[in-house]
Amino acid sequence: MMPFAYDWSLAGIDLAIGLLTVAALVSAYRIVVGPLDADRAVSGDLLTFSALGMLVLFGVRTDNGWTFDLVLIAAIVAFLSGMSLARALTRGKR
Amino acid sequence: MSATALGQLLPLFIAVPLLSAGLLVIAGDRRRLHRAVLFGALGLVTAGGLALGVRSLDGSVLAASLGGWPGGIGIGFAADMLSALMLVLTSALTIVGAAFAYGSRVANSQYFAPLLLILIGGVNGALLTADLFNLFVFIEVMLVPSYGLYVLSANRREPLRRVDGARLYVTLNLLTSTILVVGVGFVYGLTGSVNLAVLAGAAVADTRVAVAAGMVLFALSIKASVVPLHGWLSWAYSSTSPAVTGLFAALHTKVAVYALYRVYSVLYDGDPRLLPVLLVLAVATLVIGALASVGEHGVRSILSWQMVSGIGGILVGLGLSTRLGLAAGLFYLVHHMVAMGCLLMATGAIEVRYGTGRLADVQGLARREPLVAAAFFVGLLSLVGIPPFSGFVGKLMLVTAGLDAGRTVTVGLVLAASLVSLWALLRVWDAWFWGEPTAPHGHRERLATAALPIVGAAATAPAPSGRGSSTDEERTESWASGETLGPPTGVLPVTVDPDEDVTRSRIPFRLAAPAVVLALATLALGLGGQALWTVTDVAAQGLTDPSRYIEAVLHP
Amino acid sequence: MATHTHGDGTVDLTAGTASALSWPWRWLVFWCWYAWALVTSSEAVIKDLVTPGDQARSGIARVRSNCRTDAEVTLLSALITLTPGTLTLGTRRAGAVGEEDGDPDARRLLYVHGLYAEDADALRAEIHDMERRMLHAMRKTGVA
Amino acid sequence: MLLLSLLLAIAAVGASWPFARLLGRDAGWVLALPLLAAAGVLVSAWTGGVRTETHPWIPAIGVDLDLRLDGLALVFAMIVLVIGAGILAYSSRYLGADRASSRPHTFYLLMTAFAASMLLLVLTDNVVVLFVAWEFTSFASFFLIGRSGDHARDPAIRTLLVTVGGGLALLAAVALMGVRAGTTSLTGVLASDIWADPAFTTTVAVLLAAAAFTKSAQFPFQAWLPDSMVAISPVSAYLHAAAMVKAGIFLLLVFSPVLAGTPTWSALLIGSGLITALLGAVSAIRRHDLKGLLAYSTMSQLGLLVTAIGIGTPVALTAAIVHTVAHALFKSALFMLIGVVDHEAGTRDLRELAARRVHMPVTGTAIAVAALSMAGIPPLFGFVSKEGLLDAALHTPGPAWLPVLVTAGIAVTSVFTVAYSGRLVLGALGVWGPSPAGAAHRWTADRGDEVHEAPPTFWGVPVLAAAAAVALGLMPGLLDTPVSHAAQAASGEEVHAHLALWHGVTTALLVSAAVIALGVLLVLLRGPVERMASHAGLPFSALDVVDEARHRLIGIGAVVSRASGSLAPRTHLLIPALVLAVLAAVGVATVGDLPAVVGQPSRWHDWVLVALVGAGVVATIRAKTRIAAMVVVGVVGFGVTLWFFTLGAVDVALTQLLVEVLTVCVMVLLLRRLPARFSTEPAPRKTQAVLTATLAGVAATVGVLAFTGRTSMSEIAHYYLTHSYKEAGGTNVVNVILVDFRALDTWGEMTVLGATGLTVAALLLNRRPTPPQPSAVDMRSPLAHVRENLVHIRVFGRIFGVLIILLSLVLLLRGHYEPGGGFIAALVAGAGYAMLYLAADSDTARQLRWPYLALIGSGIALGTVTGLAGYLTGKGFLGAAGVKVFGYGLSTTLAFDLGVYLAVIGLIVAAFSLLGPEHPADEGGPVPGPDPDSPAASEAEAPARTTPTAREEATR
Amino acid sequence: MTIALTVGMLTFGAFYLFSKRELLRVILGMVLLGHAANLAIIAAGGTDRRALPFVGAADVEVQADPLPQAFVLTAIVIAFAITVLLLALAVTGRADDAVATPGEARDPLEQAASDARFPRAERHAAAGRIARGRAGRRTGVRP
Amino acid sequence: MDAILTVVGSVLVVIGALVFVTAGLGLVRFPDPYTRISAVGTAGGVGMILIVVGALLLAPGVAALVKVALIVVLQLGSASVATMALGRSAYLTGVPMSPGHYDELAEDTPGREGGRPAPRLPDMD
Ligand code: NA
Ligand code: NA
Repeated sequence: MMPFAYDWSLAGIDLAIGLLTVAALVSAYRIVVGPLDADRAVSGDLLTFSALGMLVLFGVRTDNGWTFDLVLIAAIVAFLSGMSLARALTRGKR
Repeated sequence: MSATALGQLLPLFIAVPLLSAGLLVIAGDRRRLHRAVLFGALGLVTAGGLALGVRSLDGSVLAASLGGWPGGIGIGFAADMLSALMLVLTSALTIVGAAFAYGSRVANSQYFAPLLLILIGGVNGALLTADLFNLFVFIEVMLVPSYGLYVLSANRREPLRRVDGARLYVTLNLLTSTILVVGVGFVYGLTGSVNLAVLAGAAVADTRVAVAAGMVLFALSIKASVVPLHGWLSWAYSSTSPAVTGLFAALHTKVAVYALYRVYSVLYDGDPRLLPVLLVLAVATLVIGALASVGEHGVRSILSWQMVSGIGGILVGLGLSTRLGLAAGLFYLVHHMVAMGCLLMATGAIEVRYGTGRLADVQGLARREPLVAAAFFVGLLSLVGIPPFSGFVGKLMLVTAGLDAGRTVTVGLVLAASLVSLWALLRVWDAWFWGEPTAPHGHRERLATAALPIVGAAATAPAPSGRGSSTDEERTESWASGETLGPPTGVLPVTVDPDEDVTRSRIPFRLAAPAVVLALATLALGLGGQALWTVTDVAAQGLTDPSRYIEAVLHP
Repeated sequence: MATHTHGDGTVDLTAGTASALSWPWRWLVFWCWYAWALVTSSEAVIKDLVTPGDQARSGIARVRSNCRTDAEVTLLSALITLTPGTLTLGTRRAGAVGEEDGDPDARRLLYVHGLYAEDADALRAEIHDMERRMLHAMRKTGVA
Repeated sequence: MLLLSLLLAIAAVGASWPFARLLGRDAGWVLALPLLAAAGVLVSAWTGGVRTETHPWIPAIGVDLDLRLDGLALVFAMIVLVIGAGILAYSSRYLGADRASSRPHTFYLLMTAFAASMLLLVLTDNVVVLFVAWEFTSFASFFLIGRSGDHARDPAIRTLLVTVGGGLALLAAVALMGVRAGTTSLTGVLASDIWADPAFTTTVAVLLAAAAFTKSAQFPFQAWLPDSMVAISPVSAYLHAAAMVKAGIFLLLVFSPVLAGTPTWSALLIGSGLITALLGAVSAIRRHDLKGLLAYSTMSQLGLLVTAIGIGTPVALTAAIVHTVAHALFKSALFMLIGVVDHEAGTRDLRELAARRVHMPVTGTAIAVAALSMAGIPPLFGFVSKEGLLDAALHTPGPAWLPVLVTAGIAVTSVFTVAYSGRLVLGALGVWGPSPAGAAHRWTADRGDEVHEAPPTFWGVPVLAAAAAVALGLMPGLLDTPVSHAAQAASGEEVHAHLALWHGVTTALLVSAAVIALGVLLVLLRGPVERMASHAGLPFSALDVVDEARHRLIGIGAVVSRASGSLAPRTHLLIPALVLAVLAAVGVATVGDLPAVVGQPSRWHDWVLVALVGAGVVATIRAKTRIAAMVVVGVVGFGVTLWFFTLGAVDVALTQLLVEVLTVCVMVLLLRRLPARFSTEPAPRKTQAVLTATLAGVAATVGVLAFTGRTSMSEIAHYYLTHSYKEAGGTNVVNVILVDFRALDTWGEMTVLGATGLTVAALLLNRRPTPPQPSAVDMRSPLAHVRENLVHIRVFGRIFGVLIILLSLVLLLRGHYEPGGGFIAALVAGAGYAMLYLAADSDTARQLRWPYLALIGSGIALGTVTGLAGYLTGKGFLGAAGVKVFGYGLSTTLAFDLGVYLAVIGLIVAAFSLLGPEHPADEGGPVPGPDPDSPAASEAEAPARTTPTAREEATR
Repeated sequence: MTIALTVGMLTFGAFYLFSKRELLRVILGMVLLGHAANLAIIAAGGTDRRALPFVGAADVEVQADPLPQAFVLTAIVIAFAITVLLLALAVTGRADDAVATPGEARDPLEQAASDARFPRAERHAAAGRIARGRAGRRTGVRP
Repeated sequence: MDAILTVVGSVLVVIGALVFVTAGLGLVRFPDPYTRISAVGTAGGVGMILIVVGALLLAPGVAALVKVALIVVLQLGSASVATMALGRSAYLTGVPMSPGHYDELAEDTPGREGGRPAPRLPDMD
């Protein structure tokens, strides 16, 4: 085991990741219990956004130079997924 | 041209069909053009394969590392006698199968020729690549157009079973491909390469590699329908159109078997420790296929099981892994492709023109369709190993190789299975070909219940718009409720004339010709067994001693 | 022209007279205001969430919007939605309730879901306030 | 010379069909000639010794047309050819004159083919070719029986199954001998030293005996012979008396030199032979059908032959050969003569014949002569051969009781032989027993009472054969030379046979006398004997056994087939899980210590992702509605994207993200056609599923733990990382691998995408998807107005559209250096298309009609052309090269990437365009189009299968 | 460990879904299995080195293995294509996207299909023949 | 300077994450889908941009600044548009509102003037 040496400059990020995880798990819970498909869809939305947030934070944490490129594209497509979920509720009715 | 330069031409086996396919897609629905390009490209591939075969007779191997990268860095391509043999066979059989498809009008779709060309491009790639991951890719290139061909036969006039079959076929193959690619990934994780030549013998040197590559063998076994992963084939293959079954029979399982031979030869270096397992599985496949074949009532189900059984026979050669055994297995492979094609196209011609694939629905065809009957019987004789057809030489050599290796139980089961297979095929002969010619039995009931409007419409196009009763759902329901209706072979409806002369042939020559050609081919391969044996022996030599293959791939 | 307020709280806005030069300034001011609005409305939501019981008095109000272009109505809807406690459900183009939909010249109606407004009129007023600020910032000459 | 003889026989085969077409049944006369000529050639070729010839066929595996003529072959060849010729001649009158019903062409084809096969069988000196000929005879017989009509189908199949089964035993024996002896030459095999190994010898003995027993109808394979009597008389006369059944005898004789005296061989042959002889004889005296009687008689006589071969002494083998000749003569004569009677009288039933006045002086006499020869009455040839058999039996080597037993067996058989011979003669003459009144009445009414003699052209041949029995009986010495040589070949010892009617008063003669006396007594007491015999008999017939086996096999087959699952994917998908588990277990058991883990493969924040994915998986398997399932699978996809991202696979993460979202978008298109909720499963099934899934999951975990993370960076990875920029000019190593190092993979992948587009189009343009389920949307609501309520996305979409196009282009161009490339760029463009779709007013809006087929086709073509351009660079296919365009460096890989781009977009557009709207075929109303496979379709040129709009759309 | 667990969970979910009747669930199972496979392949390149495989982005020794990434990229896109096809198949056919196994009588269509493969009448006839045994057999000699 | 950016950035991402947690809390605590949708819309828009901007401060750069600016605009727009679409779908498919003090949309819906929410459909839960 390596000696425990924590980089405190990452504390905010790690805390945020933890909070996002909580939000994600709560959303997952709501997806399972429903009770309506609308609840599931909106929880899916929150889970997607949480994952997106984690993507940003993981990217910064691992010093990934392409984080914002990814987030930029993700922002576009996550929107499509949300729109699609909305359309799924109406069974494709526009 | 130098060997290196020639080796660089190997990708043309893929490029020619794929470029043709791409251009045909752009060209759109121009049937004559499609047909000409399809047969032209297939002819080119066959000719190239033959040239490759002639060049490989001395055991030499052509190879290339693609993109001009050093061997082991770029994707390796290599063609030895085994590859050449398979190239010629698959493309030649595809020509015959395509001819049948055009005869049976499955090929009317503008998607047919491009899909078939892509399929053959994938087949050629799988046969030529010396790279495990690239093998996965080319298997996918084979599979996806196959799905397309499968669904081509599932148009709205066909029963739901076509779609069910497609679902099974696609899901199973997707699972299999996933297992395959993970196996390849693990092999890379352990060895740091996916190049067959670099991996030569790796599975013998490291048990972990053997297990990881076992996933590759496992996936290939599903594709080849080896017991206990055999169940899907008879369901999937009997649920599409006869033409497509004919094409698949020649291409898919056989390419999987090729890959099994290749991977086992190179990666496992013919490791004797695994041979008992292989042999048990091969024999189990052989026997179970034969047994199940007897229990069926639909001709294509019977033949599909025969396909399974044949795979077992081919793999017995691998399970022996002696030079004699491998040569015998390969000979059997060639034979089985031809004989099976003959049977499928003979029965397919009947299915297409008589509208049923059930044993009970047709009879007296020996007199009514003597040409097709003769072709069928030749196929039957060949498949069960009766001289002077190719199956005889195949079975003889398999038995000889088995005895040579001291595997008497295997030999006994091989022989017993062929008797069972004979019984299975005799049932078809008995039910369909003997007796007095009559109109197809199941047909009148079908007419009476549901299909009448379709028949009428087919005869007098353009049809009225209110063809509601011909939807799949309704037809399927009527089919489901009617006790006498046959399984949805999907070739209904056939026009029925109450005053039909039941002694007049219904099958036009163009539809019978493919079966006849293959019947002649199996005869030629039996009588000319010398030539084929020479070829398979060279191929087997390349498998027992893959050093030239490895050397060529590493230093093209 | 003066701002006309209907009985149900609906507000009719008219073209403003602000200088085009002040446009960036108005723009900035609006966003600051909106940021602050987010904070205050969040407070209400959080308070509701962390305290036991349910303080919500949710409902859907019809808002006769003063937005003239698709872009304006989209922005307004988005701002409403981003604000905690309110949500735009949809729009409709009609002179009044019961009129035929789809008259291209007719004003848009927004249907807004609100969480903490006392009644529909209160919610309408809240939205109109935001709308006025937004249009004032977005239009070159503002609104009156 | 020998080949010439064979070729003559084959010429007869070739000539049969045209001649029969030309001459009808009379072709028999002509076709007899080449057979006789072949016989003549053989006789003239025979020098008294052994003559061999070799003609290559498949020398590589030792299968050649080696021919060999020795005494044994000569005797059998004569039987085959001379009797064959006679039967062909006889057939020309037996067959009906009406060609349509008698179909002489198939008959003569099969008969001559059969003769040629038999000739090959006896002449070949190659064990493999022996097997080949053996199988030919089986199949010729199958067709000859089967062509007799519907009632013959079962017997033909049974016969074939039994004889082919025997053939397989022969094949096994042949292969075994070939492998052991290292040669397939019959001479070589017989001369090799492999027979010193008792185990081997026993195995081969059993296999050969099994083969011969099936062919010669020996117990327990005797059933097919009487069964096959449904064939017409010439067929029975030839195949089931003279030729095919003799193939087994020939086989036994050929291998006698090496197997005679082997205990197994003797026991099998003597045991089975005696049982068959008795069984056949006893059955024969019960038959009312004279042909049936002859069938059982044949069985019985063959039993005697097998017994004699089993005795194995030179004397016994000589006797067997002589009796073979005798049997061939009298039995073929009898079959033909009974055929004549049947032909003239319309019946072969001795009870019906008894009610008639049979006036057939020549035929009757010939029947009597032949039957008496069969009964072994002097001075006919049958007596000579019977004497030989008894003599051989009396000198059976082995324990003292054996000669007694064998002799007794042969004697008892012979008593019954006399009895059934008498029955045959009396029956054929119409003087057997009391006449059943009903039968008499029927026949009198139908055909008249009298049975007249047939023309000489009809009875000529059988009468000749019967006459031969007399002639040879009086002058048996004629056969001394050939029989001696034959016996020499069969015994491997020098034999000098002296055939004679009178050998003095020997034990055999005494036994013979007693046999004849008892036999005559049985004939005299025929009434009580028949009553007794009708009660005796086995509780089941061998046919039942064969049939039961056949049908049980169907049952077993159905069970095996059913065990293969169903069209439902689930059974087929779950078996692999179990195999994976087995593979993992094998791995755990066989792989020893693992190398150490390299570095630190897990980081603490990975656990966040484990939790995320785990939650997603749990939610997925618990999802009860389709929307829920779709949502959570999307969530899992995001989790996996994060995984890729943290592992440094940014291109992969990007691709995964885009694919995930596009999958969800496509899924939404079809959810409306499916019910909202999933079905529920019974609990046991759930448990089973959990169990299977757990096995698979554990196997996967074990696999990853064992196979990954335990090696340092591979050489090739190092090469790629260090050479990407230097050699391929790109800094995004993954992209360089995709478009350069391993461009072939990408080329294939692009093709896969294109082919999928074609497949989806082929499916959805040809088949109506299930109609959308009723929507729950409240259409009266103001929110239901599409145009007004899509205002937000429309406005937003305008901004997005521009951005997405820019982004897509940037990603395409920069792929070689930064995250991006053809796939990612195209997926982004696909997302743009998805957005267009979502923002459009209708599913078929103008802006959604992109020419997906053209995109796909040009993608594949462009990729391939780029590959071909590699040849110009000298690097070969897919070799990359930089091109200067307006001073700007452009690589061919960019063109390749563009091909990828087009194919991917093509697929995405195809999916949306085809899945989105109602079925394209529905738009323009139903378009019937004939069935593609139907004959009607082939008459009229098939009209468009899809609506013009759908097709235009697809190809535009 | 973390990645192995993730792969295991995904595989579990996949095979659990394979046991379901609905094709959609099977497809979702395939999606999960695809994730598992891709992660496993990435893992095969090692998860210790996680730096981006871009030339010059980091020290070569700590860069992630680019080859498995390329493999996975290919695999993802292929799997996406086939998923789209499967989705198309899911709505082409039965309204309920399930295919029942023969043992489940609840799906009349499938029952009919399986009966057609093993027609009841023929099964009974065959069974009868076996049961009757010798009673029904002819000697084969023409009467 | 770096330290300040780090602190401010950390604070921003934590606040952003707290917005998410609030939305999560809303998912659990709010009584009906409309309120839940409202909460999530805020998180997706505001929460996300807080995190992204915070992240920019933690890893500053010019190119990153441009990208973040784009992200902020796009995210605000996309989150709100998607949320509105969800709310509309929910209402159209008759998702009930609870407790529902006023509903002028129902008043405007012919046949639903009583303001009662549409009946729940059997396959919706
Ligand atoms: Na296959
Ligand atoms: Na809100």
